This record gives sequence, C-alpha cells and structure tokens, in this order.
Amino acid sequence: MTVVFDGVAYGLLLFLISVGLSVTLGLMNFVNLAHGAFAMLGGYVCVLLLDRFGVPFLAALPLVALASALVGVLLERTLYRRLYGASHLDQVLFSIGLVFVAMSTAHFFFGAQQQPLQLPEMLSGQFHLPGGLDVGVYRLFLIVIGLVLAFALQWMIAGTQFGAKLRASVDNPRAARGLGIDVDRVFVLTFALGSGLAGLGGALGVDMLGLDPGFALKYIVYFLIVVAVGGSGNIKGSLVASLILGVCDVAGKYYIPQVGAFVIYAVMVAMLIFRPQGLFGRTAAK
Amino acid sequence: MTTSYALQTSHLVKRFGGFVATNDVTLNVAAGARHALIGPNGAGKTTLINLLTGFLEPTSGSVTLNGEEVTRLAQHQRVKRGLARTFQINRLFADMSVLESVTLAVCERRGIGASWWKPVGAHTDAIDEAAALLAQLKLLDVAHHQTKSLAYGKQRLIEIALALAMKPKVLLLDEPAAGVPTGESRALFETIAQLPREVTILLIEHDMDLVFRFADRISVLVSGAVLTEDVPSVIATDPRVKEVYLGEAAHG
Amino acid sequence: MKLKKQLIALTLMATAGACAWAADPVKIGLVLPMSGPFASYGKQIEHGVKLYLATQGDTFGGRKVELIIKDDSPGTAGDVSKRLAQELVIKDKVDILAGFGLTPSAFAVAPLATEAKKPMIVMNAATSAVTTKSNYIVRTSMTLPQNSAPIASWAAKNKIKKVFTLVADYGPGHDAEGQFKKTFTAAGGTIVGEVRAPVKNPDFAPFLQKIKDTKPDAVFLFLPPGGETIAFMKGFKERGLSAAGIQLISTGDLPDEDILEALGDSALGLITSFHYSEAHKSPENKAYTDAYYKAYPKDRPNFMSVGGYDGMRLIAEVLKKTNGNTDADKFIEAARGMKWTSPRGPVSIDPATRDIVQNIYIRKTEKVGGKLQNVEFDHIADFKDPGKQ
Amino acid sequence: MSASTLSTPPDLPGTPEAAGTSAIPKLNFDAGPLRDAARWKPAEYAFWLLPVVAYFVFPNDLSLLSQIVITALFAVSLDLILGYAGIVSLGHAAFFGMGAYAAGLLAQHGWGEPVLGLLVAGVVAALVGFLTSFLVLRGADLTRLMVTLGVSLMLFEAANKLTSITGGMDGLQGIEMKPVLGLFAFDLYGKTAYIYCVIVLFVMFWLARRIVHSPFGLSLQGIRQNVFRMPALGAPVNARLVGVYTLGAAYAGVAGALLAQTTQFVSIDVLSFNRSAELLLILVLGGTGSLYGALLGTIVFMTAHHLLSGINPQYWQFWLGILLIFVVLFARDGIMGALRALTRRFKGSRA
Repeated sequence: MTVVFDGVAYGLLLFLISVGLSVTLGLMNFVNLAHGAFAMLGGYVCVLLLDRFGVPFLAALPLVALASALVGVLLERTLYRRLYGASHLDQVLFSIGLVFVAMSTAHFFFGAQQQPLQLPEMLSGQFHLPGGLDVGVYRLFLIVIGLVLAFALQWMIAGTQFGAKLRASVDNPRAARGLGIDVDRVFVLTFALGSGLAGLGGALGVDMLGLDPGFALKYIVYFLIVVAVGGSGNIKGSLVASLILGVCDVAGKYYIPQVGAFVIYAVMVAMLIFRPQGLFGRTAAK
Repeated sequence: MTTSYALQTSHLVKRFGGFVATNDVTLNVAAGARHALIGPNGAGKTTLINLLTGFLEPTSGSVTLNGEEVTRLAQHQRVKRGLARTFQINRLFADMSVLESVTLAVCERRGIGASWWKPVGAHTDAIDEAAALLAQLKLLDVAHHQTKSLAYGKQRLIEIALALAMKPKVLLLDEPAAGVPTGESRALFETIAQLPREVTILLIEHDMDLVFRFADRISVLVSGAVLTEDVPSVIATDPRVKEVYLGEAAHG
Repeated sequence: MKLKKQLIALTLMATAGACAWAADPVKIGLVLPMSGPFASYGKQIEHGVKLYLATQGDTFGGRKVELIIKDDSPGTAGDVSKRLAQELVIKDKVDILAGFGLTPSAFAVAPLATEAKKPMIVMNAATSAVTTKSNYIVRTSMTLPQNSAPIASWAAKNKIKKVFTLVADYGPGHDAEGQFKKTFTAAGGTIVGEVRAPVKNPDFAPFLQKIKDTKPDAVFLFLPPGGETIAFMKGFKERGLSAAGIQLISTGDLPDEDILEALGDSALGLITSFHYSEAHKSPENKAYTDAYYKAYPKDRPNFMSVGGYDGMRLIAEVLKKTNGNTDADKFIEAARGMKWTSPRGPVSIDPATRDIVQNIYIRKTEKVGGKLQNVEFDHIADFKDPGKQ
Repeated sequence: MSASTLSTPPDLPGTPEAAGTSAIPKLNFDAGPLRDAARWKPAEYAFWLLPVVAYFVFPNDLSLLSQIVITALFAVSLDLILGYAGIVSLGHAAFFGMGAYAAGLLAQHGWGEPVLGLLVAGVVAALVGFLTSFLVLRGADLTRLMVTLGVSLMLFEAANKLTSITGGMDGLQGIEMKPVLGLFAFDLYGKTAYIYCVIVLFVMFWLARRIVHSPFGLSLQGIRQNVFRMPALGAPVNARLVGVYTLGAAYAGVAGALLAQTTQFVSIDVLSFNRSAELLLILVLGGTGSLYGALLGTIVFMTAHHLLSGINPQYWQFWLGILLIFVVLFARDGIMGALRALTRRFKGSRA
C-alpha cells in the first residue's frame, strides 16, 4: 500500500515542478527546456536562505517562488519575448543554451558538490497511521501542497478573468489584442507564474532529488514526459499524468526493478504516438 | 449514346460529429465537361473537393474516377490516376523558383520523384516539359524568380501550372480566380478555356458571369446537398437558385 | 610488423630519454574530468597532486616537474580522453600520463600508453581490470573489490547473517555486488534480497519499502556519489529502517568527505570499509589534512585527493631512484614493489599486478567535534585486490 | 551562357498534335541555373583543399582533426533529415551509438577490417532508423523531439543494462583494428586514421550532395516547405520520409563506426543526450538546409570548444550557452546564411 502512497507523493512532486512547464508550453506555446534551470534556481535560493540567512523552511518557500518569478520576468522581457513566434526548434536550442549558462553559473557560485538542505524537525520522520501504514511526514506535506496548488491553478485558469484573458491571448493573440487585452502583460505574468511554480517545485524537491549544478539537465526528461503525456496547457491533464507516471515509476521499481527506467520512456513514446495531443490536451490547435 | 463520366460520386456523406458537411451528394461529371459547382458560403464546396481528392475520408458513399472506385485510395494515388487540383489558398513552395516547383511536379508525374542518382539538372526532358508549361501560362519570364517574391496573381497561375503538370484527366479548380484582380482573372480564364476537351474540369467559382461564360453544366450546392443540376440557361432562370443567392443576400 | 615498430619506437625513446634526462623538466600530463557531472573528481585529484608539489618541492632526480592538465569532460567519453592523451604525448611531448577520474578514460588511454611507451599513473579509476590493460599502468587509488570484500568478511564475523544488497545498475555496481556476495556467502552469510536500482533514480521509496518488508540484518549499498546517495540515506532514516535496527554497510566512497555535509545526520551509524578517512590517526595524515585545509579552506580532503597525492609521490620516488630517467620500462621496474607511508597508512605497489596494496579500514560514521567523520575502529593489513587473484 | 534552344516539346499536355496548331515557337529560354545547380563550384574545390592543408599545418593535432571530420559526417546525417526533410530530432545520437557499437563489437570479435566495419555499422543503423522512422511520421515538431529523445534514452538504458556485451558504463574495450584494406595500419600519430576519416567523409559527402540535388532531394525540400502540397502532386510523403530517415541513420551509423575504429574504444557516451543536443547546436550554428553548413558549423564549434576548454576547463559551457543564445536570437541562418548574405551584397554591389 505504501507503494501507492509513495507513488502519489512522487507524482505530486513531479506535478509541482512540471506544471510551470505545462503553463509556459501549453498556454504560451513555448518549448522551454530551461524550465529545469528555474527549478534549480529555486533550490539554490532556498538553500541560501536556509543556511546563510537562517530563514525557516516554510517562510523561505514563498520567497523562493517570488525570486524565481522575478528572474522569470527579467528573462522573459529581455530574451524569451523575441522568440514567441519562433519555431519549436529555435525555442529548444535557446533554452538548451540557457541551461548551459545556468549550470556553469551554479557551478561557479555553489561548487560542484551536492547542496545540503536540513528539513525542519516537524517535517521529517514518520507518521504512523492506525492501519500500520507509516507515512513520511514530508511526503504528506508535499501531497497537501500539490493538491492545493493544483486546484488553485485550475480555478485561476478556468474561473478568473485573468485566466480567460490568458487563454484568449494564446489562442489568438491578434484577436485578443483586438478585444483590448494587453497580451504582453498577460504573457509576462504567465511566465512569472510558470517560473515561480518551477522555483517552488525545485525547492520542495531538493530533499528528495538532491541539488547540484547538473539538476537542470538531469531531470529535464521527467518534466517533459509529464507535460507530453498530460497534454500541454492542461492543468488537470498534467496532474493526472504526473500521478500516473509517479505511481507507475514507483510500482515499476518495486515489482520489476530491472525494467525500471524503461517503463517511463516506453509510456512516453507510446503515448506520443497514439495520442499526440496527450491524454487530455486539446487537439493541437496550431 | 451513353455518356461516359470522368468523375462520379454516389450518396456521399461527411459528418463532423453532429454537423453534416456533405449531405448525400450524387454528382456525375461527364468526360470533357466544363462542370461548375456553385453555392453560397458554407455550402460545403471545399469539403466536397477534399472528399473527392482523398484529403478527407467520407462517412459513407463512394467516389469513382473514370469508372474506377477510389473512395479508399490515398490522395497521391488518386493523383496518379489523373485527378489533379488547385488550392483555394495558395499552397506553394515559397523558397523554390517557379521552374524548380514545376519541374518537381513533372518529376513526380514521370515517376522519377524518388530517383536519387542523376541530378535534377540532368533530367533535361522534365525541365523542357516544365518550361513548355510555363510558356503556356506566360510564366517563362519569372521562371527563375523565387515563388515568394511573385505577385499573388502570378502565384495563382503557378497553382494551375502545378496541377497541369500532373497531365490530369480530371482537373478540380477551387476558386482559381480568388483574390486575383478582375483584369488578370479574365486572362486566367482565357488560359483555362483554352485547355483541350480531353481534360474534364470541375470548377468551383463565385463569380457568376465567369461561370455562365465558362461552364456547360452547373450543380448548385446548398448546405451540403445538391439543390439542382442543369445547363446554365436553365439554372440562370431557376427561381430557387435566385432565392438561395438572394435569400443569402436578403438575410445578410 | 609489430616488433619492428616497437624497436624503432624504443630507440627513438631511448635516445630522446638519455640526452633529455639531465636538464629538461619532467612533463606530466594530467587527464581529469574538470567540468561536467564529475567535476569534483578532477578538482580533488588536482588538489592532491599540487599539494604534494607545494609541500615536498617540485624537483626530483635533478629534474623539475611541470604539470599539464587537460579536461576530459564529461569523463565517461573514452574518445575525448584518448584524444587529449594523444595530444599530450605527440604535441606536448609529456613523459608521464596521469590522472583518470573514471574507468572509461583509463581503458581508452591504456593502449596508447603501451604504444607510446609512456608510464601511466591511474589516480582514481577503480575497476579491477584497469591495470591489466597495459604493462605501463601503475595505480595509486584503489580497486572496487579491494573495498567490497573486507566489509563482507567483517559483516560475517560480526553477527550479520542476512544481508540485502542494493547497488546502482551499472558496471562498478555489478562488480561490487559480485565481490560482496562471493566473500559474504563464503564466510557463511546469506543474501536475502538483491536489487539493481537504475542509475538515474530520483526516488528510492519502493526499494526502501521492499527492504523494510524483508527485514534483513543489514543492507549492503553501492551507489554513485551524489544526489542518489543523499536521497537513499534520508529515506533510510525517514522510513524508520535505522530505527528498526537494520545496519547499513557499504564501501567508503558512499560517506565521502565531499558529501558528508549534504548527507547530514542520516549518515550517522553507517559502517563502511575504505582505504582512507580524513579522521585516520597518523602524523602523515595530520600533516596532510592541515596542509590541505591551509591550501583549500572551502573543501575537505577525501580519498581522491590522496589518490592524486600518492600518485605524485610515486612519480617523485621513482625519479629519485632512476635519477630522473623517465624511460617507461625503467620507470615501471623502479615502481614495482615500492613501499612508503601514505596519509592513508602503509602502502606498496604489488610487483606482479602494479596495483596498490594497502590497509582497508572498517569505520563508523560519527560526529567528531561537531563534524561528521568516518572513525576507523578495525582494519585488514596489506590487502591485495581480490579482483585479480 | 549559350541559351539552350528548346527541342520541340514532346507531348505537350493538352495540345494534341492533331489540333493542327503550329509547332510551339522555339523558346529562347535558358534553363541554366537549374541545369547547372549540381555542378561543382570553384569555392567547393577550395573547401576540400582545407583538410589536405590542415594535415601538413597541424601534424600534431591529427586526433582532434579526425574527430572534427567524424562530427562533420554526423552533422551531415542530421542535415539530411532536418535541413532537407524538416524532421526535428533530439536523439540522433541513437544511430551514431548503434553504428559505434556495431563496428566495435565486430572488431572485438576478430572482424577488424575497417571498411567492412563501416558497411555493417551503416546497415545496422539504417535498420534501427527504418524501424523507428514510423514513430517519427506522426505528430508535429514537439512530438518528434520527444519521440526521438525517448528512443535514444531507451537505447542508452539498454546499452547500460547489457554490460556483458557493451561493457556498460566502463565502455567496450579489446577492439583490435586491422590495417585499412590490409595496407595502412593505424599508427600512434593518427595519420592513417585522419586520412581514412577524410576519405570516408568525402565519399559520403559526395553521395549526399548527389542525392540532395536529385529529384528525390528536391521532393524532400518540397515536403519541408509545404507538406500539404506534395500529396496533391502524387508524391508518397510517408515513404519519402521513411527513406530519408533511414538514409540519415545509416550516415550517422557510419560516423559512429569511424569514431569506434579510430579511437579503438566505445564509451556509452556515444548514445548520450549531450551528443544529440550538441549536434543540433552545430547544425544551427552552421545553417540548416545546406550540406556545407553542417561542415562549417562543426569546424567552428569543435575548434571553439577545444580552445575554450583549454582556457578554463571548468566554465567553458558558460560561453557555449551564450554563443547558442546569440546564434538563435541574431544569426538565425547560421554561418551559411551570413556567407550567402555577404556574397549577395558583394555580387549586388559588383553587378
């Protein structure tokens, strides 16, 4: 049973990090492979706040989200904006360049080795449920945050005026401008949202995934798989996809360890072939 | 004498979810005919063409080309059997020169599209045939110009050149004069009119006086179904056709 | 055909060697992963080599030592290492090749060392078969089986009957698992479970759960240093496996000084077998660690830096013995059977296999003066690499 | 240029001979530009003197030069797929690796004859290319990026798992190469290796150049520029894409084999994500859609990489990232694009 619980926790962690990519990719049609770099940035800022400035972990999280959102806005204004019309290939190359820069900068400032992150007391250790099922407290914390964020995002996209403006600007920027929507401002805010989420996901993930300069490249594949399978721009799709992948990966490793990594890659390739637009994604509009 | 039909459909239906785009269309285009297909916007003309060319699979019904059933055949196989088309919106090779584009089409028709040993330049017979086509459509002077640098009117001529390169038995013209200034569209239609009777033409066109001067048979398509089919003189006086067009105009 | 070529190369080398050894500097080409995923390997080995020159001077047998460092990032690409080694030999005319952070680079360069007749000092790559790839290879770091066998025999002797092995699913992981199983079952122990976890494995939850269910006495672990180790150790503690009394044992590169901070308290109680620990009590190690902290305050001395340090020492000792002559055959002859006291303890070069023979210590990870250390409490003296027995 | 008089056009469509219209007037039309497109230009001869000159100017850097030549062939293989047919791939190293392992295993089991190794590697990689090509036919750019990435990652996993065959992370050793054609043994200084690589590159490049200028090459350009038009011309698009993808895979396999044979070692890195990502960068740097773009991109990238990592081994990736961002934002057509612009401006001002 704990396999399912761990799978859900791991799936939600994947969701937290990749939902930002789903936002930038789906709603803004921008293949941002550098998404991992924002997550890494979030991780390093969190480590910095905890170690050097003694900020408690929970207080650090919002700051981390803010910091990576700001960096997101800065990069969006200067660089990303020029590439909205560009082909996916250009966007991929641009973001790989950004990843290289981020990795060597992190290596320069923080050195090559792993970054230590001490979780606060109340978040570590185990929590014994009556049914003999012992649940990691931190994993529970991750699940709660993940679900809260998922519903908040879904409500924001579907429910609010900003969400409507966002979807309009992506479907048809010209028409949206015609309706008086300041499309640029919408894109900036969306990008900030995307990178802020990534930073938060990165910080939360440090404890489980570790943090070193190679982080941005090492987990790129996992983020892309979630978005590809979940369907870009679809929060619900990304949530379900990351849960499925989380549980599949965990169960795969528990029951048939030697197959392990093949499961995720095979699922991805099969999904892309039979449902190119992903499980829940809209049929590729463009 | 039984007229042989170049292109026929029987009870053709195409449904997109609930919406019926093509509603039980049975069309018979005689060999060598100049058949026009008219109808208000949204009557399903382009969907019908896409069904004829194989770009879309019909929900039911069949398409027959020169007596051979082609409903299940892929688009390029129907072209090999002599069915060529032009596109309503230009679909051309922007970075290629006009001569390159037409030579490419000629090579495909001659079945040497996949030959990889001799360079294109060495296939002089194909180039000559392409050049002759350009001469026929008065495009020779821009042969080496890049397609994207040409005026829209000239680009429409390239669409026709590419279709003719297929040496079609049946030519589907999807609003060939669309977007072409009236002066040039007259010349365009002269070229189409000069095409020999071996080539059966199914023309989709809005411009009524062009249709009445060009077509020897007209089908009227309304909301996916054939309202009526007859010679131009009968269609011109048929009150229902006027009502459909006027109705469209009246209701706005 | 081959013999004729060797003769020409020999005469060529001899003439060059003879007249050069008096005055010219000894050029040493270091092939190390300075960037990319294994950048910390290159950095630590470089620290060790430079520390030796800084503390023991840089002139031996009348010749000054000159270092040329080439980055064979990412470190696992044999073709890059071979190209850099070829450049060092042909373009920079180095006398000695050294470094080799990972096994692929050592394997790729070995044939070149034979053909160019250059001594090749391996300072880290740990796969047992490395020294068999060329007669001009001498290793001053360790071998995998040399470290995994002692922990197995120690476990068998210390009331550990049922062991669950979990290794990373790649070459070195398979070797460590094989050697541990061979020694442990020979000493009467039983393996109750085996898992090979994928190398890139962001989450160990399923394996930890499996271990918890099988309830072994101990878990033998072999993972590449870095993120994976941290995730596992944290999970091991968090899921209460340590509380359930399951002892964690592994080879010493797991609680490597480089990542002890990042491991934090989850590493406490870990028992490992290794050839070097910063906490090793000996005057040589005290001098070494003091010099290390003075030169590199931000880092901690670990086994890779000692591999570099001893590699440089071997070169120095041989140059003294051959009076500066770097002819490959003379160099290897001089190196065979060489003995000295390294910061890790007494070491010697096995005359037959040219591999290092050294004490393997059993240590426990404890907090010493507020800092995590691997405190040695038992050892096996002059342990040869079982991999080549 | 003498205007080639046009012989009376054969069965001009729609003009039956019987129609009695007078024979088509002799067209004073010069098909020159198209007819001579495939002819070798002086600049190309000059280019191919470079490797010969480099052999004498840089005698000590032959191993670096060989690896530039090998990467150039690898870049040509991706250009055939991406530059000409428009198929985006982030996992082209899959075929490079298959070729390298095929040649390596062959040599390890005693079949050390290099040319035989190349052929086998090309066939093996072509087979893998053919099998995976059907995955690439469906879906748009993003799907293709992900599918090709997925395939290469799976092959990487497989190579790591089958340690007994491929040597896994430690790599495949024990490769004994016999002399090329039984005559030229691989020597320490890399002379034979370099000449062997340059000859293989030239032969493969010459063949690719022929294919690119053939009707098949023209139809690939047609697919890239307008995939909807091609079926309307009777072209079987999927068959053509499968064909070029298999061809590209074979080229990549031969490049992989060259690396395995000249370094007599195969590390798992031949299948890595880095190699595919760097190749994409090289091609865009050089300019996609022109074979010389692939060659120039390789030369510039590998030399810059070699010099930069020489200067500061730890942070050369930083400058690589900056270079990549600059190229994508400002020099989108790469070096070839810049060269074409220069020649046009130069020709423009001269005429």
